[in-house]
Amino acid sequence: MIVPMSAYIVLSIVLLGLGMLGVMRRRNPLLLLLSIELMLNAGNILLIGFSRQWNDPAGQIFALVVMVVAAAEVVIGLGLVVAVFRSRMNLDVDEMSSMKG
Amino acid sequence: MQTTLAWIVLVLPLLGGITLVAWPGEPPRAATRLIGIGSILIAFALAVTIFVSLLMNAPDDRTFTSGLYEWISIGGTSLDLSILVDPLSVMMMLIITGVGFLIHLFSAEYMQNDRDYRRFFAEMNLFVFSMLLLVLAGNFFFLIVGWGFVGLASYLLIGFWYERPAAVAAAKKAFVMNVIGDAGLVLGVLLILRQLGTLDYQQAFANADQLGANSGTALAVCLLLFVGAAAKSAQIPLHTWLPDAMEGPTPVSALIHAATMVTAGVYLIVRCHALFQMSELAGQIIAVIGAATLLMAATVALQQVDIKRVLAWSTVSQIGYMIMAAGLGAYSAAMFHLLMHAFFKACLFLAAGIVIHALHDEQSLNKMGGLKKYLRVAYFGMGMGCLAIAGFPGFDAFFSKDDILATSLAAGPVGVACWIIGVVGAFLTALYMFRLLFRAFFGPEPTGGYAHAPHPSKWWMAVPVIILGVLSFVGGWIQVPFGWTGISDWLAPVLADVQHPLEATNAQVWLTIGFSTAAALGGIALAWWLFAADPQRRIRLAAVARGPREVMREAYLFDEAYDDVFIEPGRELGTVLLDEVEPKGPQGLITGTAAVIRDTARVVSASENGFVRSYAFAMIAGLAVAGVILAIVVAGVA
Amino acid sequence: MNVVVGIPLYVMSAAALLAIVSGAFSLPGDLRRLPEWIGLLGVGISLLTLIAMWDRPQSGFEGEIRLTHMGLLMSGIILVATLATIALSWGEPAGAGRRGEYIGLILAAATGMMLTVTAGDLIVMFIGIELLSVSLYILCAIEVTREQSLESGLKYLITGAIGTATLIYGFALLYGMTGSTSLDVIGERLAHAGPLTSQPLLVAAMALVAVALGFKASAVPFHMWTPDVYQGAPTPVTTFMSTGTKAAAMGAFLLVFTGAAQGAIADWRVLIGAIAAASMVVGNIGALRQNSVKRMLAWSSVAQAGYLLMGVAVGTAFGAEALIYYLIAYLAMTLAAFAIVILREREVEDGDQLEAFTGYGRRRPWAGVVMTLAMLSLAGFPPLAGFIGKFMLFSAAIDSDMLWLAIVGALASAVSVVYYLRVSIVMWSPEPVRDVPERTLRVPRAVATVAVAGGVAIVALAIWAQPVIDLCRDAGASLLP
Amino acid sequence: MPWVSLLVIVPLVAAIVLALVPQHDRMLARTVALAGTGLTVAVSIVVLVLFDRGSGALQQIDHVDWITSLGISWDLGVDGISIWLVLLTTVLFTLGMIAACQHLPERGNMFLSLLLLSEVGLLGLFTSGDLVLFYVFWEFMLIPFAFLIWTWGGDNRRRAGLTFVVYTMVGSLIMLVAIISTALIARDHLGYATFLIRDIQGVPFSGTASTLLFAGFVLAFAIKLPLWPFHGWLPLAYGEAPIVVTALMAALMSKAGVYGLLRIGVPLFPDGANTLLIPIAILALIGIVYGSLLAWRARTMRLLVGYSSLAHLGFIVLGIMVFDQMAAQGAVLQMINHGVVVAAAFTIVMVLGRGTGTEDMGRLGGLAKGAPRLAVAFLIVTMAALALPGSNAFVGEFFILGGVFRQYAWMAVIAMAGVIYAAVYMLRMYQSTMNGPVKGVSDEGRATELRRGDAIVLVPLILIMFLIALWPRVFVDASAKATDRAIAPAQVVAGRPPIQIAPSATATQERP
Repeated sequence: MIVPMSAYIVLSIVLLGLGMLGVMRRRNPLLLLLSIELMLNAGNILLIGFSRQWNDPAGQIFALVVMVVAAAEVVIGLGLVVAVFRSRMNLDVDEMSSMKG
Repeated sequence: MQTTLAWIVLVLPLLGGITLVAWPGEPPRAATRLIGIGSILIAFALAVTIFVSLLMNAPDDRTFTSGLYEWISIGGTSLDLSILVDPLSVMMMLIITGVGFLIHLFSAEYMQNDRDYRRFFAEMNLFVFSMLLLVLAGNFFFLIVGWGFVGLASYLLIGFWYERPAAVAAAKKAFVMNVIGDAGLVLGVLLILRQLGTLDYQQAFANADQLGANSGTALAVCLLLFVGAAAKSAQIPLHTWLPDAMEGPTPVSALIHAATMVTAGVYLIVRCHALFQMSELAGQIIAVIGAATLLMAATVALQQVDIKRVLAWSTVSQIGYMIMAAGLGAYSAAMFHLLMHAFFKACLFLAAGIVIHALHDEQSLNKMGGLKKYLRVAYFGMGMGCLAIAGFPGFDAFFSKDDILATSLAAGPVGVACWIIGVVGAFLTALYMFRLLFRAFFGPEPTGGYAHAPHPSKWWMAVPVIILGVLSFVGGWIQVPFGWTGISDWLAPVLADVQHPLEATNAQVWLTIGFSTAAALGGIALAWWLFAADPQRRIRLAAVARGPREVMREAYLFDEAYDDVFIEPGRELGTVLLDEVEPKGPQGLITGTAAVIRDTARVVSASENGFVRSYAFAMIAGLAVAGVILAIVVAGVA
Repeated sequence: MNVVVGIPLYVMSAAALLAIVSGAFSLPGDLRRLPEWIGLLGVGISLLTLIAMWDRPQSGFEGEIRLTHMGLLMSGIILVATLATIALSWGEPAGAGRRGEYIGLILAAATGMMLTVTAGDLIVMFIGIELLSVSLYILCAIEVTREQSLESGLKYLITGAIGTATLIYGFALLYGMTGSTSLDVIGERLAHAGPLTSQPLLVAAMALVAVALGFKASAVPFHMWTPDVYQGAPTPVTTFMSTGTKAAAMGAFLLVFTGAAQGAIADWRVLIGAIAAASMVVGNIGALRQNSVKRMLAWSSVAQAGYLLMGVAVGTAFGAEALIYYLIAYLAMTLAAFAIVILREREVEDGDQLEAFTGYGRRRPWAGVVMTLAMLSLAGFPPLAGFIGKFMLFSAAIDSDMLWLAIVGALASAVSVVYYLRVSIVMWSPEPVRDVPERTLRVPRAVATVAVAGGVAIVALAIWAQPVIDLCRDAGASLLP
Repeated sequence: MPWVSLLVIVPLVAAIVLALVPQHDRMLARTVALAGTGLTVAVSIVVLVLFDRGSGALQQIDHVDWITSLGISWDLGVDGISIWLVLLTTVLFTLGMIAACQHLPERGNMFLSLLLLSEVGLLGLFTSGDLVLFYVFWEFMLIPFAFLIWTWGGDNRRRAGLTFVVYTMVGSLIMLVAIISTALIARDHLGYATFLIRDIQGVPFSGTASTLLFAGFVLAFAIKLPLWPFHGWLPLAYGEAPIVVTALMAALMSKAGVYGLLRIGVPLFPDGANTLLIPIAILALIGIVYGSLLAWRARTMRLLVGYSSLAHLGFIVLGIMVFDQMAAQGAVLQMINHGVVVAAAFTIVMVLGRGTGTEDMGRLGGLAKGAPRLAVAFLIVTMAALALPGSNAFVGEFFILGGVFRQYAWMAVIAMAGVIYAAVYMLRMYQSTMNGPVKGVSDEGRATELRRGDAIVLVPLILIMFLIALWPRVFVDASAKATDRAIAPAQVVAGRPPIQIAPSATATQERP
């Protein structure tokens, strides 16, 4: 079965939209990170889809790179969450608003 | 030669003044007198020399101009610092230095007890210089300069006693009124510059017909120049400063506000007759204003109690005659009266000065009476002056005023109207002057007598009064109807270009002599009946026509009207601008913009709320907006 | 395959690794600053290689990395920023105990920045951007014991990750619409793509890329992380972000828009112009109410991003030239300003607050002069470097018929005068200095050196502007064939 | 020698040296400051001596390329208009420096240094032949003035300084945009990038472009002047600045706007200038009346003089904008006059304020008694300020009005109101302080009497007034050619007939 390109695009847009909603609505940093993962993977789906459409490996390479980056970001993110949790015992990003204005 | 001398005449008083100002420390009074009076005396002597040397020239060779250096060259116009020596300016020069010298002499004693002796003479010298500059100026620009300087000197001298609020206010009023006149004069000159392309007298007068006879331009030029003349010569509606100017020391009043400066307007019209005769209507307007002024001032003078104010209003009235004559085109008559007026009015003021000095600065007629036995010189001066100004046959104004009135009769319907007013004015003149004389010198002493017996003056003060008193009689004989015409002859070269010289017929002259003599004698007689025959009579008649007399005493409420119409609204407007418009307008522009920016800054800061979700939202919303902008542009490009 | 082209990058990466490794050992007193020295050495060598390559611009790895004049010059700017950052970190309490990681991460971020501005391919550019981002996330939060530092790091991470996702998505669409990740090829295809009305995905791609890069550059409305992160991060890191990251983001903008998307210039210039205008206005207004100089400088950096983006919006070589000159000037001004803030922070508590600077100019006149110069230059007063830069940017805008942008910039600059000058006024105010610096040590020499060098550069870049402009002109020219 | 460049360099060097002088060594600071300004006067005199009156173009040009790729250069020179402004600047700054040195505030070396920097800005501005350089100096002078206000000003100094700077900046930055646009249009016409005024002059701008560019420039000039209604910063800045600074701002900084109008605005954009002639003239006229009324009601002497400045500058703008040779030359003369007179007026205010501790007229009176010398000087200054015929200011005013009257009589008539009001408000200032019963002081005002230190400042100013009054030709002749050149294009556009210089009327007649 050949999945049409439009399907990839629609799926990725849906994922991207879900991710966007998530980052706007969620206050738990872990769920925020998850939402971001969704957005990144929306991009990945698009990349791989286009890679297939153009029959060009660059897109897949790109997707691999993105995965690595995503992993790195999550690692740092989790590390920071842990550090914050240690000092505050709270997992609400809205609490992190000591600086504003 | 004459011009060189004229330059020296011009500069001498200035040098005297500067020397006095620059004198380190306080100069001795003798030195002050020497410098102050000496410079004027020398100037007078030189002026006489010029006069004599001009007399020796043929009549058509009595006009000289002299440029010292090219003063400016700007925008197509070049101007020398130049003077014009001709019979007219020489005549004025003689009056200024001659009468000026006598008054300086008088002041030497009059001001003896003032602590600012030096300042007085310095300022008087500055005045003489300014006045000479005014009359000698060879072009309109320096005429204006002299005009302005004279105003300054007048300001300084009116406000000489600067601790007195009244003097300060009077000085300011005089200055501002004169600046209004200056503005008119400047505009008139600028109009001449615009139409004729020159500021030089000779060129302007020679090309006067380019203004167009009886054109609107000519009318505008004349009326604008007249605004200047009216301010300086205290004509309606710019006359209100002159009575107040009496706050200055009496010699100042004599020199500036009687003999010389206030006649500058007459001089201006005569000097510029070539322009004024381009507009018949302007001449008539000026004549009517002069006539109105003379009548108005005469009635006001009737009701004044302050001896100097009587004289001040009389000055306004007399200049009204001159302006009337000048407006009608009787230039030599106007100048004749100007000269005579200088004599008798200076005489009257100086005599009044003796009285005031003797009574320790008392100026009210109510506190005077029976002074003739104390102050013989003053009595002599005042008597001669009164006879002269009233036009008693044989005295100064008899000749000069009749000259004016007779020529007026020859000047058409407007002239006749002026003649009638003039005759009425003559009657009033006699009445108010002799009222002054009788109330001060005759009758009983004021109740309670004088605290200190009035002390007679020393010769410093006496001599000028005597000389001027004599001149008040002798002077008029320079020009006698059916006899000889000294003034007209002298001024003939200047007035040679008058297109329609006014010549009174014999009948008109006789008619005038008859009526004016009758008016003068009638006035004197009425004054005698009212004020001298029975001192109680005027008190019994106090209730007669109280209302009109009150209006006259208040000088027809011009001051109040000006306050209400011009000054107060202006002050109000200024305050409103300062307190309302300024903070809301030009500064409101700033504070308003600042407020908008401040509010925006508050909004921006508030949006930066510290919540990371909001930041994410902003990014995503921004993304949407970016997409929309891009889509719109793309659609537009394609 | 030309591998020479990577030498500056190799050096930097090696230095980064070495620094991290050296930090793993507890070194004796004399070698305490080994990581810093490694960093300085690495940056120095890298800089020298860049200089050596100036006359031989080249590309390598099949065009994936391109050291054109632009790449060289932008890399140079980044390296100078790195050099200054290391100097400013000298004795900085933030990384105490973690000197190796601290310096190593700075070097890694610098490598990422260089990679970004020398990229010839979307993937390389993405790697560069991510390398710099990830390093900076950690650097922001490196003071794990200070809550604000953590908050700053986490905020940056979350918003940054959204930015990354946007970028990926944009790049993916770009790739999908053109079939290549090579900037050259993309440029060619875009030039022949015909009207974009029929290709909504390409429009979306451009919007997404503009937003993602705008995020890195702190442009409005993707700027909102900037004040919080700048304020919370250790000040040398803030300095590094506002200079290095800005340079990298601008380089990416130039490569993608002015360079690759040149063919569609009429389509995107209004968008970039609008972002620039919004940044100038909002940034300058936002800065008005700040009491922390650091936070004020953060808002100012938002505004400065707007000025810089004018150079992108015009889409010409002259625009790029102006942008790069301004970037150099901006580097000097920002370094000078932050150096003074760091100086004050080490002397007193809350040294970044405006009140802390009251009368400081009288205590340390040289610092006052440097700060005043920096503020005047940032505000665009002639004859300082910032003025020349703004002048060129305005010229570029007007020359490309974007007069409105120049006028917005002009008016926004007038507003900016208020807060920039407020710092100077406070510094020279006759009131007594609140916290007397007696209690602190002598002036840290490295920080002072950066401050003075910045101050001198602000003046020198204006007086001897022509040689620098020549460099920028070469760089701008290399962007467009 | 590059004398004109030295005009800028000498005070700059002096300013830097001053900044390095130790704070406690006030004597050294004074010496350096006075030497710096004095040397600048000497340089300006050399420039004057070398000045060629026969030419209306910029001369003694020092040209060094600065940013060739953009067409920006260091290009300084003088023409007939700037030569007098340069001289006025150097002289007034020397006098200002003398005044400042006598009552040196705390941190005097910085005060003097900033004064010198502002002199650098003004001198550079008046000699710039390059638009960008003009802008550079235009902004350069702003900063020292602002800092002088901020550091040594009155209670409201922060707001005053900030308002002043930001307001001015709005205009300046718009002008910068206009400068760039001008040069870009000129580049298309000339084929090369340049900001040299002499190169750009003659470039035909289209009507709309000309109008817009002129408007862009004029906004900056109008704010700096200030022209009504852009004077919102004036009361604050003039009121809060140290009096020496106020005097220099009023006397010199305001001339920057006029100078720009005459040197750049009108000659470069004759079409635009002609289009905006009437609107600007109306603003000037409103300014004359408005400024006069405000001066009449102002509460302090400082603001009185400040607002009177608004009116006087209205005259000058009017003189330039009617494109009449006489008016323009009069306006140039009036620039010098106003500079001298306003400086003298503020000096008087300074002396009075120092002697009595107040600048509020209502609280003073009768000081002439204890201070007769001051009264004389004050009177002379008052008369010059109200343009008494015969005073230096009258010369300028008369010929401005003469030219204006020639072109638009109604404007001259309205402007006359300003002449009359000037008498009212200046006399108010003089009389309320010097005349009447003694008030506000315990010693009849002897403390306010002119001392030698004040006289050193005031007497030269008065001498200059007399010099101009007696011999204005020297000043007008030198500037006439340059002025004519500046307004000639606009005259052509406005359809003014060329005016021939008539020979002196009495030149051939008898001279003593």
